Amino acid sequence: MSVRCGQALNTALHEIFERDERVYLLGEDLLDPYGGAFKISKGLSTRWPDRVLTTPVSEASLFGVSAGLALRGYRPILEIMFGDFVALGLDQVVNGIAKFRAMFDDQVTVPLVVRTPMGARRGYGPTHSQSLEKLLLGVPGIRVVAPSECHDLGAMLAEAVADDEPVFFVENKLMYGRPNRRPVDGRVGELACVEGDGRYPALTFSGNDFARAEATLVTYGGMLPLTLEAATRLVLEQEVFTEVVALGRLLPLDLGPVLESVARTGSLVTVEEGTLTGGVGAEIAARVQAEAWSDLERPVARVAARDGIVPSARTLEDEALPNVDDIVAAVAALERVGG
Amino acid sequence: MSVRCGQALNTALHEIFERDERVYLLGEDLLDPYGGAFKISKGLSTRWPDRVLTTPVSEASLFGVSAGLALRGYRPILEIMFGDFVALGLDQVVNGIAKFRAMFDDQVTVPLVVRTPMGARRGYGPTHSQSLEKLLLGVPGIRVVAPSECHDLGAMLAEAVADDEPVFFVENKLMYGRPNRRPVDGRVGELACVEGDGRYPALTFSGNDFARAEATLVTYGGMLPLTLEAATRLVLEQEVFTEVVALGRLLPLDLGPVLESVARTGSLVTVEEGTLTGGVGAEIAARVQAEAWSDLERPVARVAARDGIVPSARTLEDEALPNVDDIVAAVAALERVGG
Amino acid sequence: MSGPDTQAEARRLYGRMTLIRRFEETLLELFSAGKLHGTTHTCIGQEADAVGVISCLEPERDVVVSNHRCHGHYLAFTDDVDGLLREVMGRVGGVCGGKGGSQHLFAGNFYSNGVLGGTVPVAAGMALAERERGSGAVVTVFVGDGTLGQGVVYESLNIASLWDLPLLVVVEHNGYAQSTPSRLQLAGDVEARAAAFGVQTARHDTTDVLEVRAAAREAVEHVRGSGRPFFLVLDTYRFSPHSKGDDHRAPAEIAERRLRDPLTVVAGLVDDAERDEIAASVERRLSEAVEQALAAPAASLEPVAP
Amino acid sequence: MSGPDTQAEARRLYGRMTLIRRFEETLLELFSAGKLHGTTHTCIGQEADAVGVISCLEPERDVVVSNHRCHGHYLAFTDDVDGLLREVMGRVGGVCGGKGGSQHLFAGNFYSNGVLGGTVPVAAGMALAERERGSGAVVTVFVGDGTLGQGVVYESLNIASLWDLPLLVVVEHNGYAQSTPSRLQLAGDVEARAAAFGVQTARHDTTDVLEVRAAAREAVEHVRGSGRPFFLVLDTYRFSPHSKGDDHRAPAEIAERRLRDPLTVVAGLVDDAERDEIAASVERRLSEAVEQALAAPAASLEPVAP
Ligand SMILES: Cc1ncc(C[n+]2csc(CCOP(=O)(O)OP(=O)(O)O)c2C)c(N)n1
Ligand SMILES: Cc1ncc(C[n+]2csc(CCOP(=O)(O)OP(=O)(O)O)c2C)c(N)n1
Ligand SMILES: [Mg+2]
Ligand SMILES: [Mg+2]
Repeated sequence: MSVRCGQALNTALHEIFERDERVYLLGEDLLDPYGGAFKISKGLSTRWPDRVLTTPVSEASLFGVSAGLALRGYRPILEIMFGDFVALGLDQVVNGIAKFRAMFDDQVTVPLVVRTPMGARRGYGPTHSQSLEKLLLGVPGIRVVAPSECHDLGAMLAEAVADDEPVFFVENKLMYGRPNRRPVDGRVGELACVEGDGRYPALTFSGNDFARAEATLVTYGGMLPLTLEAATRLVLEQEVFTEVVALGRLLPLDLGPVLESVARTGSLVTVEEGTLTGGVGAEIAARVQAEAWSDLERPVARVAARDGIVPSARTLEDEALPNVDDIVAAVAALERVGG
Repeated sequence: MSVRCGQALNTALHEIFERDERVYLLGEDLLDPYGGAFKISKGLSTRWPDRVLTTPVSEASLFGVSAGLALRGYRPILEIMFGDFVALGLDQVVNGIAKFRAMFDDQVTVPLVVRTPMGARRGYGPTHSQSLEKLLLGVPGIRVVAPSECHDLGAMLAEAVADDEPVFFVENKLMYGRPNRRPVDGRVGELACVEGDGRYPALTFSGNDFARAEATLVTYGGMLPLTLEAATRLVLEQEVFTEVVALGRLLPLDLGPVLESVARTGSLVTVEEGTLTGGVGAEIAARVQAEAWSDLERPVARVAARDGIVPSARTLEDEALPNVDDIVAAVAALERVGG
Repeated sequence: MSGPDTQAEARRLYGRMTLIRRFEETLLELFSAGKLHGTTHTCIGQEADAVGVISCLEPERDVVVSNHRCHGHYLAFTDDVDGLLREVMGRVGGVCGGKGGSQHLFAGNFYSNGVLGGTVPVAAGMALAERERGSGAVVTVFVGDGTLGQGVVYESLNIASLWDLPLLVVVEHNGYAQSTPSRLQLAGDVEARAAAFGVQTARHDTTDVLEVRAAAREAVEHVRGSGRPFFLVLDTYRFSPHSKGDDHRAPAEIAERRLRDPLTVVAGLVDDAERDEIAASVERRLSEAVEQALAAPAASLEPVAP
Repeated sequence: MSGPDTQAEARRLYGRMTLIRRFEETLLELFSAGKLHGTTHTCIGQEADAVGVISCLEPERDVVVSNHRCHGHYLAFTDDVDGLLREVMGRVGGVCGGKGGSQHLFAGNFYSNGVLGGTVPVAAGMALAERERGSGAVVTVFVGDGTLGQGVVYESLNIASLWDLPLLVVVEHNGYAQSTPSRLQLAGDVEARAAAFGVQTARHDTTDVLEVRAAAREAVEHVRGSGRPFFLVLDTYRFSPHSKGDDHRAPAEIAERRLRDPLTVVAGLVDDAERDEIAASVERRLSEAVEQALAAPAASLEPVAP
């Protein structure tokens, strides 16, 4: 039985701390026994009391403090308790962290990692449930990494810490409690799974060993299990095979695996939990239609949250967010356009 | 001779202040004789000393203060001196202003206007030259309006102030000094110009009275004059006719005029000054390929700034930003794909 | 300090505090029973703040802006048990239709938001609105000690002082931000942080609702009279966990603070019969509310017939 | 206060101030002549701050973080006339290759950024790095009085105090933020704003570089010795406009402050011959630098042979 994703991240943090004494952790409520609001930082403050700094509730400043540490040779990890609070630090990100290296003519680097949980489905309401990574895609000079439960979470976190660029490491609240389902012998359960090369690789899944499929679904993070479930349902209910790509990195966006899959399937559906407009799917769709025009048999379709808040009541939250039915419906609707 | 855009905005502010005493202006350095860093607020503090509040340098708080005023029945206009500093207020925007109406179940409105100049080409360097409106597209619950020099600036600003939703009114630094070239008898200079209906209308330009054109160029704000110049050069140098759409509102995005034009031309190029990835063009491309798939003869192409900083030195700034040549080249390149 | 007026008052305030206490205990029970979803932050132990301060306000005119720990403020200000319970439970009839949930409430002159600090400038803007309108209203914003970590609080104190805004900032200083004790998040002196901006301050270490009320009355009178801001620090303690579980504070520390439970402190002014009567009526009210809420349909986007 | 050591020192400091003054006057001339593009903020009148404070620092070890008005700090710290001039002019050889321009400088242990306030937490983080490394370095961040409007300054003071960071915050209080006088942007007491966080403070109303130096030495020693932050307020005045034009301050006010020009104040300690020599050498240096900069190619993305 695989470990849970939260546990995998926690273990990775311990290993990273052991390996590199330039690594520091900053954030709210980090000290043991609490170990961070989602417990991902448990045990670190006990083992490395000097390198784990529990902070005041001062997100804007914490982004700057982390940047200062990074500019002077350390490798800080900043834990932002809820991804929604990244908004408090965006001046530091947009006008500092993302620019220092370029505007100081490549003479400095800012190797910091911001770890933060995004996502909804826990009834936390409009200000604690967003998927704001979409806003970060428009900020050149940073990396945005967003592992799914099938990614090698520990390796990716270690890669982020070793990265010389500032990295947003976007976690997902529900993922923490789910098993880290790594491919074994090229399979995750029934599915064939191909992992890309290099850092922050994408994963490509197929239910029929990459025999003919009718569409590619591209997603990331917490939407992967829903997308895989939709893919399974499409097979069982409609005998429609799809390929599913789970991106590892959203910025810079490497669409290689998506383009390869689209070359096979001719159709693409993007799936994300954040709101539709200005989302990750928009950039993917814009690129894929430009780069794979002749492969596409129909327009790229997007599945995302309704443009609006994530309401608190479960029934309303469910209505606002994309679910398995929505994905299945989007694939089914492909038949009806283009081709 | 038409008035300059800066003057038109200033006149409009005076009229708006005269008409509605719920309108207040907040921002830095607003008092006469200074009248705001770009002078758009000149004369207001003399005429309405109690309704013009020059503020400390506290952008984050000012967004909140404006929201409070708006929630309690006033119609504040917040002048943010440089669009880059919007980043300081994004918590207020994302987690408050954009959500209050929806999360309080439609029982309140937040009728505030944020006026701010975006854009480069003045050598102000990386932190004073950005086009950050792209980040706002991903925030449901606000409107983003971005007039060009051919729009009815006064009317649009008045519409923004009368709007019950929070509006970002994105101005452009270079536009302030240029004439407000309104269509007269359906023409702007040599070009036919059709203005849409309703609030924040789009403008559609044609160099051959909407006879056959080979591509649609969609842009907004400060890129309109460059796009029109490119369109002219395409006619003169290559006998290629295009239609140019200048959007009035970026969020919610109404692509009606773009889709109509694409139905005629079969091709679309998006043009914006901000950086490419996660830009306005991404959302436009994603929608247009979905909604006008059968009209499109080739993929939507995007012209935008290089993903990176806007450097300070003029030569470097020029290299980073999209210019007339880039637009011409993008249209010329259309020939080579799809079709 | 214990004439008949004070006693009647004490009874009223005690009743309000009891309602809040039992409301929140009920919420925690519903959570444990799996009948609630989402999150909640109870103010169990801090009820004297909400009740004492808000008893000095005029709900028709004054404005309250609250934070994540807002149930007590909301009930003290509106007495709307059903609207709040259904909101937290995500049922039809919730005061924000289930959109906001526990942390994002609006009704009349009451607003809350769950992101810390950002409420303070919003309250300052509301105070500006009320000043301009000449309503004489006081805008009260409740924050916790941890929220003093947010810079926007100081930006707003500066603005409130510069512009003479009728803003009352109440700091409920319960010694913790989530799991983090004050000494790890607050340097220097809390009152001095506001005084530095020329804002009048006071600090009271009390869980006696009558003392809170007296302190708040002075503060409210100062704001209403001078039109200037006031910064009122109330030292208090929460007995319950930060949210639903996960409390690592020393049991002895909690036990010691329970000796100053606001319900016990003021109980001497309420006689046994009254106390029983209050308890009974609160239980009745809550059990009816819960029963009806559980029977109500889940919140829905479709408008509901009134 | 005027032994031979002091005189030698005064000469050195006077020379540095003269260089900064003439450098910036030259920039304004180049702007007027259309040979410069972009923006600039000169510190003409404030040179004693940059020179006095930075004379107490060790450039190999200590770190300086500056703001939009950074030329004086940069020159005092690095003496790099060519790198700065070419940077501002967008020529090959600019210290940031023309990418940063006037407000965004980096060299060695010097950093600046043009967005107000955000520099302070970055400096705090650097101070944390230096503390952890045990370098004994002091990180000095220069801000203006207007920047005290930014909440992140207070967040960072709190953190610096809580965590014992070797951070020196120097407030150059020139009475204005752009066009706005202090009374419209600062309520209460400036020193108290830092003292409230348990940060040691001092304030000096002087344009005498030797006095600034003495005050800074105390501050730097405090930071280096105790490892704790210090908040040093220096009252000063800028003679030049905020940026390039648009100065609406009363000419009489400026004239009065010119009587306290830091170059005049300290001039008594430098004899005429020395003054002439300094002036001549500064002019030589600057005119060569300008000539070479004007002859240099425009900045380019292509790497340039060294
Ligand atoms: C900006 C922001 N950061 C972090 C949080 C998460 N959070 C919720 S409550 C809390 C502690 C707040 O402490 P305090 O202000 O003292 O209020 P208390 O909970 O003690 O009533 C934190 C950190 C938040 N809601 N908003
Ligand atoms: C966050 C932010 N807001 C506004 C500005 C525009 N601006 C540049 S300098 C300045 C005034 C700063 O005043 P002060 O801090 O006193 O420094 P001084 O210019 O007097 O040296 C302003 C408002 C900015 N650069 N950054
Ligand atoms: Mg607290
Ligand atoms: Mg100043």
